[in-house]
Amino acid sequence: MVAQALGAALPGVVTASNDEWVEVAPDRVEDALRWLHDSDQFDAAQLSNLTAVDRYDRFEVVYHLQSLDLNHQIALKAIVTDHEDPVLPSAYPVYKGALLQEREVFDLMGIRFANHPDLRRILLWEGFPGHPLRKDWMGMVGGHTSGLRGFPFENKEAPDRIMNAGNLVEHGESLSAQTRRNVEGAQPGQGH
Amino acid sequence: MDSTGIVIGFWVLSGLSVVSALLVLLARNLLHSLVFLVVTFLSMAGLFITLSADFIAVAQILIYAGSISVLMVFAVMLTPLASRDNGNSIYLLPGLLGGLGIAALVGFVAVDTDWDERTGEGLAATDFPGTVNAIGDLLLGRYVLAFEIASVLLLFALLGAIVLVHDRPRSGTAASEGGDD
Amino acid sequence: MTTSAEPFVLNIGPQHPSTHGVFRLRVVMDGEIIRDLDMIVGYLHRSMEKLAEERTYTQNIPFTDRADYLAAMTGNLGLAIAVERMTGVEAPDRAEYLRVIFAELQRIASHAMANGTLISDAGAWQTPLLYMFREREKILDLFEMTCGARLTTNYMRIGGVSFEPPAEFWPALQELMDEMPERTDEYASLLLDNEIFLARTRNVGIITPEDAINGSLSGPALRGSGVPWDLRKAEPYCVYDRFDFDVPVGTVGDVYDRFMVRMEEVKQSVRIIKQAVEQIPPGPHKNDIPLALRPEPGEIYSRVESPRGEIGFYLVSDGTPAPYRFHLRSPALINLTLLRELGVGSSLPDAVVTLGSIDIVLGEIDR
Amino acid sequence: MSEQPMRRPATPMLQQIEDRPGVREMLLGVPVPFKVFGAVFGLVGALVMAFIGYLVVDGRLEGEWYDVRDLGLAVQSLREWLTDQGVDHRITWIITGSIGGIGIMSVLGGWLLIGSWVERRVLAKFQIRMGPNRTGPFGLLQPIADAVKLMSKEIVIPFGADRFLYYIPPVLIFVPAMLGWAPIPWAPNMNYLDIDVGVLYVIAISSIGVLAVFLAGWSSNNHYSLLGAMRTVAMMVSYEIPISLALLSVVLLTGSMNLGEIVAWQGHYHVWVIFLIPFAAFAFLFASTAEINRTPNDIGEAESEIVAGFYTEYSGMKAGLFMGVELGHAILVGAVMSTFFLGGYTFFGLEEWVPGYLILATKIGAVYFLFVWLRGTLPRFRLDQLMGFAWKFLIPLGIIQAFIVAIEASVFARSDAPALITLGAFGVVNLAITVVLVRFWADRLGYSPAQHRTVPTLVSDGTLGGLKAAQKIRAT
Repeated sequence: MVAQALGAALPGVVTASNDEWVEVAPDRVEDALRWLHDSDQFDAAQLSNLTAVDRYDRFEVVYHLQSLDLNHQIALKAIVTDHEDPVLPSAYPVYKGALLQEREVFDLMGIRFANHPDLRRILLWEGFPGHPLRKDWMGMVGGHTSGLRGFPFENKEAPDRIMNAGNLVEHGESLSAQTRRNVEGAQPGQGH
Repeated sequence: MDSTGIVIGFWVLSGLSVVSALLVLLARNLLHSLVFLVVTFLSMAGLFITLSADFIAVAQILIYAGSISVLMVFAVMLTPLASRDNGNSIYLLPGLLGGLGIAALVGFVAVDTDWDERTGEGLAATDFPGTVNAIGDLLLGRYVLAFEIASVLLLFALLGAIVLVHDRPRSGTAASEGGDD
Repeated sequence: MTTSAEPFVLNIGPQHPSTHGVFRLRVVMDGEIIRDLDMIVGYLHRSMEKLAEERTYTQNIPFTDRADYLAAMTGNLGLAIAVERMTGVEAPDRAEYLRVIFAELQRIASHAMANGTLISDAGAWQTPLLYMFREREKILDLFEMTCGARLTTNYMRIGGVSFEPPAEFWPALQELMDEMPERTDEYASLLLDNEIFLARTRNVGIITPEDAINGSLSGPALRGSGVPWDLRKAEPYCVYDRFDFDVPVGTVGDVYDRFMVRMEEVKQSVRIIKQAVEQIPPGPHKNDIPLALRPEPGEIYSRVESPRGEIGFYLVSDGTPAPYRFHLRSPALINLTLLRELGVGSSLPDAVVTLGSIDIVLGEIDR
Repeated sequence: MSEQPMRRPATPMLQQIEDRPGVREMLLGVPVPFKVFGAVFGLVGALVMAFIGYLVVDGRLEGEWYDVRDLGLAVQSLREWLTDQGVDHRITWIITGSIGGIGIMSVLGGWLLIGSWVERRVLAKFQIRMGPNRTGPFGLLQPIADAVKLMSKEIVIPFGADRFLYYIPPVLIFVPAMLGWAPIPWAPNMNYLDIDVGVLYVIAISSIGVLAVFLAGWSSNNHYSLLGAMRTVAMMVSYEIPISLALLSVVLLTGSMNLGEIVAWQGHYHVWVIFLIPFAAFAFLFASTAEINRTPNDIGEAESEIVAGFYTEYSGMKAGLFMGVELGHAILVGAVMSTFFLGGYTFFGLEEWVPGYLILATKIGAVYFLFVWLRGTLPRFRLDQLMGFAWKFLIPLGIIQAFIVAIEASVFARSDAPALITLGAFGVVNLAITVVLVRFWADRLGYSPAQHRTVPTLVSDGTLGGLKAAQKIRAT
């Protein structure tokens, strides 16, 4: 619905969409945000969250907008294909709330936001090498990349092992069972 | 001036006041000068005490050491680069001449005054139980006109100061304006 | 008076009594007036979001303790709910009630801390802070009874909570809830009629509702400006829709309003807890969930109302046991968006009080 | 389920505190020799007290050198005895002067030690915590331990500090705190510096402290220090005027600038000045909290804003001196306040029986307790609020009050009516005028308490939302 309305109002802005999010053209992010912010139908008054995801070859910058009066959320995505020097228009002219969030994304992901009034590093110090939330940041020895492929000590033969039953206490009794026994009479309603 | 203690006190205090007054001139740092100035004021107050002029002594501490020096502190604080050299001021020569002139005046008055306790006017009359009563009587009796004129002058000075700083538009929020300007 | 040749730069922090942690304000002063203000954070940055990419979802729960260390329960809850929504795991009914009880207890504790330090910032020599700490101490005792930790509770789990509260928990909770109205009235009588406190907080640090919404503020900072927005009402998680409670909003948006909103929220939290204790059903406190928790590839943005505002988790899964991207939307950081606008032009004591009223937690700002 | 509700789990520390013996147990646990000694000591002491009481009742102590109610008599007798022995009068003067000086200084030192313990304990009671209770019985040795710790700490001199000026303030700031005690009368003859300009002396001495504060702030090469010094100096200069006006009222009424005579006046008419001129007493108390940097006016060292103000950069015993002098100032203000407004060493005739210096010490303790109470209770004002309060409120009302008191003093000097009636009428009139003036002035300054208090609006499910909902709530 958002995608249709947005596409109708601003032709060429929406590049893809599904039930969860709308993907907008990166150079027209500000237009899209402004239209959503000003429209009575969507009333995206607040930029709830702004962050970015590194997809190795591209960056997805995610905007979660919300309308407080209408109580709904809109997720917008802008995909920046230049992985070396990603640039995107800033959301600050529309949402003041982007001020620190864009600084954070710049700091940790290295995406530059044009027109941002004060684009400096925020969490790390000036001169920090690279942008640590990028997946290729400081490539590790042995070709290790970030992420976890499998569980440590995972038993592939018995995949239905239960997570919470494993906490064994001294006497070989599972802790949850022990607590359950301890509090048998103490269920509220009858406990006090 | 017959007591040895008083004489010793007089010489110590006068030496202190002369030395610190010289240090006011010679100190390279404006703040140091100020500190020595306060020492001068305090030793002057001590000199007054040796003369049994307790009111003048306390007034000296109150007004000069306590208030005038704070005024100067504010002046220094509002001066950029307060710790700069104060030796090469353009007022060096006029200041020197003015100081010499005042010294000459004081010397002339000192020489010209009849210091004899028996013939000096007003001095013999009091037995130095304290000078407050005498000063009070004189201020509100014989010199009441001068006293009142001085009070009115000071009141006008106060009002003038208030008028000068009042209603000056400031760029900041007037609500949270500090009082130290 | 344009006498100062060089700017008078004051570094407030990183070690300073009223920055509530390693927060640094670099202000340019003109007498008592702040002419420019820059905030410098990151002294506590631990790169949580990067570390989280190497850990399973369950292993990431302790990070949320360390983010907002004054409200660990709501941080835990936010992540647990996010992962549950992502994987379709459900928590048993009793666990949802326990979650509500503990989240609201945490809210009381956190608001006590926030308001106490705010009054300390206003210059009361720690007395109100220590009075506020009475209740906080008892709440932390309750936490300790239940999960063994006081600050970094690590209590909420995916599919439930980690421990059932012990037998002595319920009478202690009941006792605390019974004395809370008396205590809040005591604070009201101690503080709210104090002329000095009123003079220091009324019409100081005013945030208009327009600015508050546009600046992405949330929590008491937003409600203090008069915007009636609370995620517990707007999109009820856990079982908040089963309770009867109100959302307090301020009128002017000044420091005093934010303070009062927190005071009132404490009362509402007590209301919620009382109802929850009455309604809580017997049953298991957690569901058994598979150890190998591998969410389907996809993403979710899930948020809950922490004492500081909207704490959100943006999780991206690629089908592996660890999140591909883990983002914590930090309300404390984003509430600072308007700090420069509020601070410039105000006097130093006002700025300190304003900062205190925003209620920052450096662990969450820096992550 | 346990039968009785469990107590909250005690930490080892709490358990240890709970297990500590109470006063009764501690007394019972004292070894027998000490018990015997204590009993004998107490018995002898009681007998001595009874004997002194008998002497007082009998009137035999009147004017004798062993009159314990007035230690000044003993010193006077010593001087006379020495003169009779043919000792040079300068040596006599030095000996008797040293006795008084050492006496005052040791009293001050004792006050400093006990006062810091009292402050911490009382504050702890206000703040529902324990306070120092580890060093010695009830933590009484804590101040000594603190002093030893401070003395053993390194003294750091900040880079770029003006060394010459940096060393002066901790010493200089002690000067007024010590000298200020000289003119305080402890009993009719216990008056170390019996001068006619006592009031001026007190004001003059207190104005020296400004300089020390300023030098400390300036020489530290720290912006916090400088800011604190500027604030303190600005405030001290402003609040000296209300203090002077308040003391002027007292001087006008009692007709003397001699502190001994002011107290004697209050003792003679059996009335305290605070009952006659309540506004002056309030103005003095408030202004002196500003003058000595105590809550609610401690903006010069506001720890939530400028860390420790003018002595931020001082460490070790230098900082300790500043902290000690803060306490010393509080006690000195208590003494001055007691002397001017609370009848000094008199207590409606009780001074005939109890030594006057004990009465004065009690009053000082009471005023000091008031300071601690304020510190434990009140937040801090802002600089502009304080300045406004001094210049717009205290000073104009102080001038008006001084005028009224001047008229009353001349009426009092000329009237033949009994002093009790005249003074009672003055007290009532002054109180009424104060109340009316304060209300009127507060209204003129735009103060009205009603517009202050607001409570949050409670919103239930229906009106949640954003800006529109906010506007709707505001409209209602």
